[in-house]
Amino acid sequence: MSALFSPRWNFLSRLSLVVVAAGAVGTLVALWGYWRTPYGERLQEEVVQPVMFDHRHHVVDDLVDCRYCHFNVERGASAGIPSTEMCLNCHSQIWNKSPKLEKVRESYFIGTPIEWVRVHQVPAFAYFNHSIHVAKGIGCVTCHGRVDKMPAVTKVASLTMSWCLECHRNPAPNLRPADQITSMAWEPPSDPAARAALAAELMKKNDVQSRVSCTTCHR
Amino acid sequence: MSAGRTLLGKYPDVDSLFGAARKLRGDGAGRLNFYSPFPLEGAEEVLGLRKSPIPFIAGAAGFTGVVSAVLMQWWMNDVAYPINVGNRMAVPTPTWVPIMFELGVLLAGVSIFMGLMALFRFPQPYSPLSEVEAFRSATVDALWLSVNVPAADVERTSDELRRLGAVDVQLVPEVA
Amino acid sequence: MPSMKTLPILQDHGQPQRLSGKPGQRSLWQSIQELEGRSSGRAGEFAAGAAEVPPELSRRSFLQILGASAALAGLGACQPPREKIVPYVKDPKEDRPGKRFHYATALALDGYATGLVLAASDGRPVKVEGNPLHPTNQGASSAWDQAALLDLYDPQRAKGIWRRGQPLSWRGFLAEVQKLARAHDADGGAKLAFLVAPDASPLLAELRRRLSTRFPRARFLAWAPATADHAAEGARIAFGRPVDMHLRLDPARVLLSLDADFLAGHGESLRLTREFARHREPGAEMNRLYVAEAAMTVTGAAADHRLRMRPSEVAGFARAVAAHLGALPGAEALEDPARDRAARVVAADLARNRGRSVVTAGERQPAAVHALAHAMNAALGNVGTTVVYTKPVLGDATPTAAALAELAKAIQAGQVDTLVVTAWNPVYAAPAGLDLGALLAKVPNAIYHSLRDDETSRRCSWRVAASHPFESWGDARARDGSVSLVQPVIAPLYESVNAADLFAAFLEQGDKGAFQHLRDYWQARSGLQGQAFQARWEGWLTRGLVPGTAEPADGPALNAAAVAAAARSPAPKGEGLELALAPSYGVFDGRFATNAWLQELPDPITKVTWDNPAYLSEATARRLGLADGQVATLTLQGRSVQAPVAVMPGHADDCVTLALGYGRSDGSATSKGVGVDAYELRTAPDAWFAVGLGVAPGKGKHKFAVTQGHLSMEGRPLALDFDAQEWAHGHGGHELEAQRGPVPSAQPPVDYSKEDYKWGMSVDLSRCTGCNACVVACQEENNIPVVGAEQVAKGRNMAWLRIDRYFAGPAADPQTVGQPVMCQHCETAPCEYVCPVNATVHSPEGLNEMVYNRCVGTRYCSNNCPYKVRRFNFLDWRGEVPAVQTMLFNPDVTVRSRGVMEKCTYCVQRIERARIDARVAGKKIEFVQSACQQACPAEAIVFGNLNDKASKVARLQEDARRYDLLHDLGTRPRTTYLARIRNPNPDLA
Amino acid sequence: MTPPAASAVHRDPLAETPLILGHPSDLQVNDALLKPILDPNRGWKVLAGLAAAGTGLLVLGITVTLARGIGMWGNNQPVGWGYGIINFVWWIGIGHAGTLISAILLLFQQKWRTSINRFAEAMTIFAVMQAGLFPLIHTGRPWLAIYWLFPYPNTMGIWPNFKSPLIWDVFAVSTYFTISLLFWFIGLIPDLAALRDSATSRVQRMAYGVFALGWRGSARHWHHYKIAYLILAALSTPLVLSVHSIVSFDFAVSQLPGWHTTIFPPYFVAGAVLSGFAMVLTLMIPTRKAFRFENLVTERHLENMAKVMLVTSMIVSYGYLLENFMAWYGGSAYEAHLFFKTRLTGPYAPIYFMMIAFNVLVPQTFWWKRARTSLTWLFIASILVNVGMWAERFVIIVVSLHRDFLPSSWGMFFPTWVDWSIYIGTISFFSLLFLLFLRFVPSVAISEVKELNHEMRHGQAGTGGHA
Repeated sequence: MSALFSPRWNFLSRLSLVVVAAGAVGTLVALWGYWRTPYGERLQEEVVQPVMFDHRHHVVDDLVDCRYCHFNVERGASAGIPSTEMCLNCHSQIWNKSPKLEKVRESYFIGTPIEWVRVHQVPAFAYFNHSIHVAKGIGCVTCHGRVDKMPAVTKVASLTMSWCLECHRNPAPNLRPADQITSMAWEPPSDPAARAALAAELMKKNDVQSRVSCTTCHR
Repeated sequence: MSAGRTLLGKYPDVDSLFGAARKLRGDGAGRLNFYSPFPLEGAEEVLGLRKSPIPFIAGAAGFTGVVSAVLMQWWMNDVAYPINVGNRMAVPTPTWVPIMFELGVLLAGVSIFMGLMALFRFPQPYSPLSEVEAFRSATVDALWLSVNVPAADVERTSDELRRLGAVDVQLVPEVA
Repeated sequence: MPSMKTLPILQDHGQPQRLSGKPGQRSLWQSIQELEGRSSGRAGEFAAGAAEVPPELSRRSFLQILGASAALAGLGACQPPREKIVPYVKDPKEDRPGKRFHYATALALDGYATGLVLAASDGRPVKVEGNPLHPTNQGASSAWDQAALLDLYDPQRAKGIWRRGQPLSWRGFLAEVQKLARAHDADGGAKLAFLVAPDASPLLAELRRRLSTRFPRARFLAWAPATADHAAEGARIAFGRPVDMHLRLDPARVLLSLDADFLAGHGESLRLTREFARHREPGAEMNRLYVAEAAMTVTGAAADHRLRMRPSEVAGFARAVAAHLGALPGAEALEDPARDRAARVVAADLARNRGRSVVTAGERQPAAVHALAHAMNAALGNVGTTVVYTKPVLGDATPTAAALAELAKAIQAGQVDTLVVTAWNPVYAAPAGLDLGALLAKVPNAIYHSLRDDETSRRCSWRVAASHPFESWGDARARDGSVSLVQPVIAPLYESVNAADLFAAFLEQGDKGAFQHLRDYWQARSGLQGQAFQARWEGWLTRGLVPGTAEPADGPALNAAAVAAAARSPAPKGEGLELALAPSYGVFDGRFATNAWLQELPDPITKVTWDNPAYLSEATARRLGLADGQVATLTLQGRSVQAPVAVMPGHADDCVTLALGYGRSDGSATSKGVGVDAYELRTAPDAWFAVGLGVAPGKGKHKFAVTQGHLSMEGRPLALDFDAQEWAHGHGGHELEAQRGPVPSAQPPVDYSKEDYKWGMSVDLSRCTGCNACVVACQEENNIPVVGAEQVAKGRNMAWLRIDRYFAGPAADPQTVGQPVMCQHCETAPCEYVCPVNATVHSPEGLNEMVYNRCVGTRYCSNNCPYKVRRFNFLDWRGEVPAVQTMLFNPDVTVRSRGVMEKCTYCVQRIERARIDARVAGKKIEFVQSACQQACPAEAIVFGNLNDKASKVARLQEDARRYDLLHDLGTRPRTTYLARIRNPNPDLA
Repeated sequence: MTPPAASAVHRDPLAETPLILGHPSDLQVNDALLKPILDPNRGWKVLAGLAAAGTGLLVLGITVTLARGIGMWGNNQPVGWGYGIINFVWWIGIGHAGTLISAILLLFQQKWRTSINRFAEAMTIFAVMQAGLFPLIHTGRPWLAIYWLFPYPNTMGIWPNFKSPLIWDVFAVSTYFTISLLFWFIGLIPDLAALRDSATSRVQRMAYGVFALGWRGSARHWHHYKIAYLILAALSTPLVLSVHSIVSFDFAVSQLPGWHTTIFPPYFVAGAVLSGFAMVLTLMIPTRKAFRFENLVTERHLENMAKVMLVTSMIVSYGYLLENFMAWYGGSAYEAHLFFKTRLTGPYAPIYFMMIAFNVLVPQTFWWKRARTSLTWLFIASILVNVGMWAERFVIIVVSLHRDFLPSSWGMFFPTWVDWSIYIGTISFFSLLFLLFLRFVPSVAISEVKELNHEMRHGQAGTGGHA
């Protein structure tokens, strides 16, 4: 009578152990990685908007300042999304026949709001406030990226808590002069010494006191 | 044991088992081993086994555990995100001790198990020995002695084993 | 002080809006809400919800549970769906996302207005605050004012206009009313009657005047359940004509209250509380309060000497005091020697303080007692200093107890074809024995105008939903006569009508709109034109006050003989016990019974919620063989109700007190089956107390939902109080020393002196009257849920700020202290170090932060909190929330989900708002108030920056009366208390 | 095999009873111990059925809790912890005897452990499994607690608070479970091999063969095996002490009267051992009868356990005594009120006195040999002690919480049907696991018994070590 197990069993049993162990570890690592990939952070994700609004064109070609439409950015928590009325300030004059703007005119005359899809979304329990960031010298680009290069706006920063903390712990490198807040192209001086000097100066001038205590954002 | 074969001898009691083993070793026989349902007092000495590395493995792992516990708690609570919890003292704090101990024990224990598996080359459900039906008694109630011999010496050694008191001698078959 | 802008965005919608018909309107508040999104619409992880009773938790729906748990399994990595952003179609010019606007308005209760400031965010009012410029409340607000917001967003509100079950459009209604009116023109309105709520609104008065010119023979009757005309009658006796009596407590040093609960519920109680509290600090200026009453009231709890007696005995006591004061000829000795001595001592004390004393009689006392009070004040020379008389403010809408009887007679006689009822719920609150319901059914056109469908709407052929005051244009007068304009802060949420429009409809001017009526009236009255008026008008709206409208003082002559005559009227005699009725501190006369906040608001004295027990003294309970919570049958003049009894410390013997307003049958989920209906025992002649009550122990035990089960301090140094005398001699000082100062600790304390701000709070037990305004203000500001009676009884009440009530001394006649307790923000917080996930930690400014979204709900923090101020969401208290109620939420405060711990945060959202506004402007925080502090009429709660040595809170923490609660635990609380000082009369010790 | 009459055992009162009766051969031992597995008896199915049904209650309770929230339990303010944590501590405590018997007695060369250690270790593992449930399901949001309690690298940049005893618990309990499991499994390997080689059906042989991992009793393996087993024992011993000390920190580290007590760690450990041994007896007495292990698990084993219970009960009693002394001596009014008023006269006083009666008085009977050797009494007493230890946790947790510093926030705790079904559910689940263990795994350490048996036959171990 032959043995209980055939020699192959040794290999198989060891293999199966390895597979189980690797599987367990692999899953954890995969999960860990997922949230750090652009996919997990929903970066560069195509978002289809009801109206094909092109920031690129408005910012670069028409030189419209961010604050024209995002009127509240210096005064409140929300940057403000332009009303249909505001679109028509210009578009009652130009492109007022364009089929692309049909939805806008419809919204205006029927009185139904345009439902935009939110791209930059922080959780309900995180209270972000635009005005204070702008007032202390954080530019639009820092969080929203080169909107002037985006046909349709996509998310460029993870907006995770640790991402916020990173800057709140060392805001200096991200500061810019008040007149450059909405500038898309502005770059800090390339010379490290000058850059450091500017950062230090702005920290002082704007009296930046970035905080990391919980109630700064969670109330 | 490339060309060699393995012989198994079953012995009625420990004394005859050990006696046989001593004799064979004296004669410079091949690799010897015992198989018994329970650990045999003094087998190490008879077979001349080296000290086991297990204590060292456990110690090293345990130490790693303790150190990593300190580093983890210090870095997470006092470096990565220092927070004032109820004005309780910062580094170093006695509150680290429990986790230092637990992590030490955990790593030591796990590594002992891993160590055994490695030393035994486990899992190993199959062994040529299990081809020998009679050998099943090794884990139940019998004492077996195994010796590796060159193919040529099989006959001579099996007689030897019998002479040294084996009640049963088995030749482990060649594995196909 | 909050910035007050003029007209709200709704200015151009003076007349009631039927939202359904106006997309512009709808997109107004809805879209802003979604745009700014912080409203629960954006609750994300934290479920949306509003304050209403949670769904009853039964074991039945097990499948549901399985489903839910299956869903739970699905929790995890998958991405949330993307939100929508819904901007305006057309920008409202004044509004900006997330900005707080403050609108001055006013809210009247039984005709007397409180000046309010409504904080609106994204086009919806989210917080009620007192108007600091208003004379009667000076920035404070009452629990009822605060809770009005919940009524505004109540989905149970009446909607639309109905005639015999058929809906009517506004225009259709106007047409119908026009027909009616024209029909009544024939006989000058002989068969037309109006039963109106008491009000002092000049606009409504004007409309009524115009109505009576059109219908000279029409009946106008004013009525409200909780007001009897005793005071007016008393004035008529004393002065031959009705006058309003106003107290000025600032100069008063000795106060005698004859069953008058003037610190709560009274038209001027906010001002009186403030003036009273100002003089509760030890020193020469400290006042002394004597209160004669049966059941312990807020005023009685604040008294230095509480003389407990049955309501019917108060008259006798008043006579005795008056006699000793020489205000009444022929002193008679009271049979009870102790009380007789009290009367002498009180009289002597009053006499010692001529011109600086006050005698006031309670609404519930008969006219004679009021007359006596007038006489005594005259004798004490208080008139002009502590007592001021003015013409009655209510004018033609002064309620009379006789009103209903008269109406009933008219209906019986078939003299009423059309009846317009704007008074609150007469069918429910009518005196026992008067079946108004049956009568109303007889009236061909009974038009009932009400905020909610209730007992009365069921009996009326027409139902007209009333707009909430926060939705309507109008005006109102405070008790001192000052006029406030009432301006809407939101368009009507439901199709509803405002009282002015209703009256105007009978003048065939219904479509003109209340706004236009109001503006025209005031323009006419101001005699100004165009811009000049516009400027004046906006000034009034901005300040919420029309200057120079307060009633001037007038000096009526006292008719001592008449008073003496009236005083001789014998006290009511009768067998058995005495029944005393009282408005409830929560639901008032019943009109707030559908308001869950007020239902769950603990009684200031007994801490009972969701109930009106029959209160009696321990001795009486023992004599009747009644146990606490036992159901008893109360029988009075052949009518009886089943009510569970509760022993109230300090209640007068042989007397049972029952609160009005419960036992509703209006079909509201909130008020259903709560308490017993005391109106069934209430007769017109004995509106407030009656002798001859029979109490029969019944079967069954009732479990009251109390928020505080144990009323003794167990000899622990918790709510400390001292007598003024011993305090003056330095006693107590060293006793307090043991309760403050540093505690040795192995942990070196964190140094907060370098910070800009070091937040702290001080609570003055001497000032606090326990009126509960802070409790509701906190609930409103912080989105605190209501849990319902069952859960309160289980010990799961959610109030972040509670007022502990302790009794000391003999149970029959104890002393009592109230102590507001909220998170003490300990510097060495015991809750923090035990939290495994760092969900509650300390901020650099010393706040004990609670991070809801990090909390996993181990409840370890609550176990380790010696003050037990933490509150846990044991269940999903809110369930599915109607969209309209999501507008109630303060968008600055996270709506907590099930399984999360919460607690007082020192209104950190207010601090952060102030900080951001200040820092954007490059300044330091100049002004921030916690919600409780802002509401408190007694200025007992002071919050602020301890690092600013000039701040009030910093000074108070140095006060001699300062001490820390549970100081010896070494928690270093940031909230500190000021010991209560009593000012007893040594002669009465 | 036919054992000689037990009367033979007691002939000479001075001579100690041998640990194995009837001088069986290794083969006899082997067959006797494997019999329950190789041909089981019918009663097993019935019991297993009951236990499975009871486990349904556990599933129901947990589902309701997850779906509706902790509000379905009796917990409230001020009693934030109720049955959840009571059961947690109780089960952890029960687990302890297992490790103690197998580890400490091994270190002390107590031969008599061999017949019961496997049994006790299994009990430990199953008990810890029950205990492990509670810290998770008693949280308000378990779906977050399940990973936020561990220091995993997260995108929030925030970490657990290592100053919190609850985090220590997480580490202690998971370590304890892992180590107990390894200890148990390593001890099991030779027996699994024995099963592999004794079983007749091929399926059984393969099944056990897989788990035996290829053990053949090689001396070269025994060589490493012995030392490994010894070190694990050496690690487990302090581990046991640490685990219940840490559990006691949950209370001792707080500042609530009745919790803030320095005597807690030793007194919790002693209590744990007491309840643990009680549970071993509760389980062993019927099993021994059902499986006819009387010759291997002799009265002497039971008697020794009774002695251990007596000792630990004395330690626990000392703990009670000192608690009260400190409450008086420390002079804290709050603490005095709890110990001398709330506990003695409060609404939960009966539970307090039950605790005293069962944990202090009942074990005192073990001064008498008759009590120690009467199976019936041992069985009853062991159950009483288990109840008493549960009551102790109730007194510590609920009674301390329900009346703390501010009388205004005093309250009562009443368990709900969910509380009960979860508690009963864990007991059933525990029994189910245990029955499975008895059915499929050798419940006595065969190789060790053989070793002992061998030694005895060669007169080395004579009557074994002294208990």
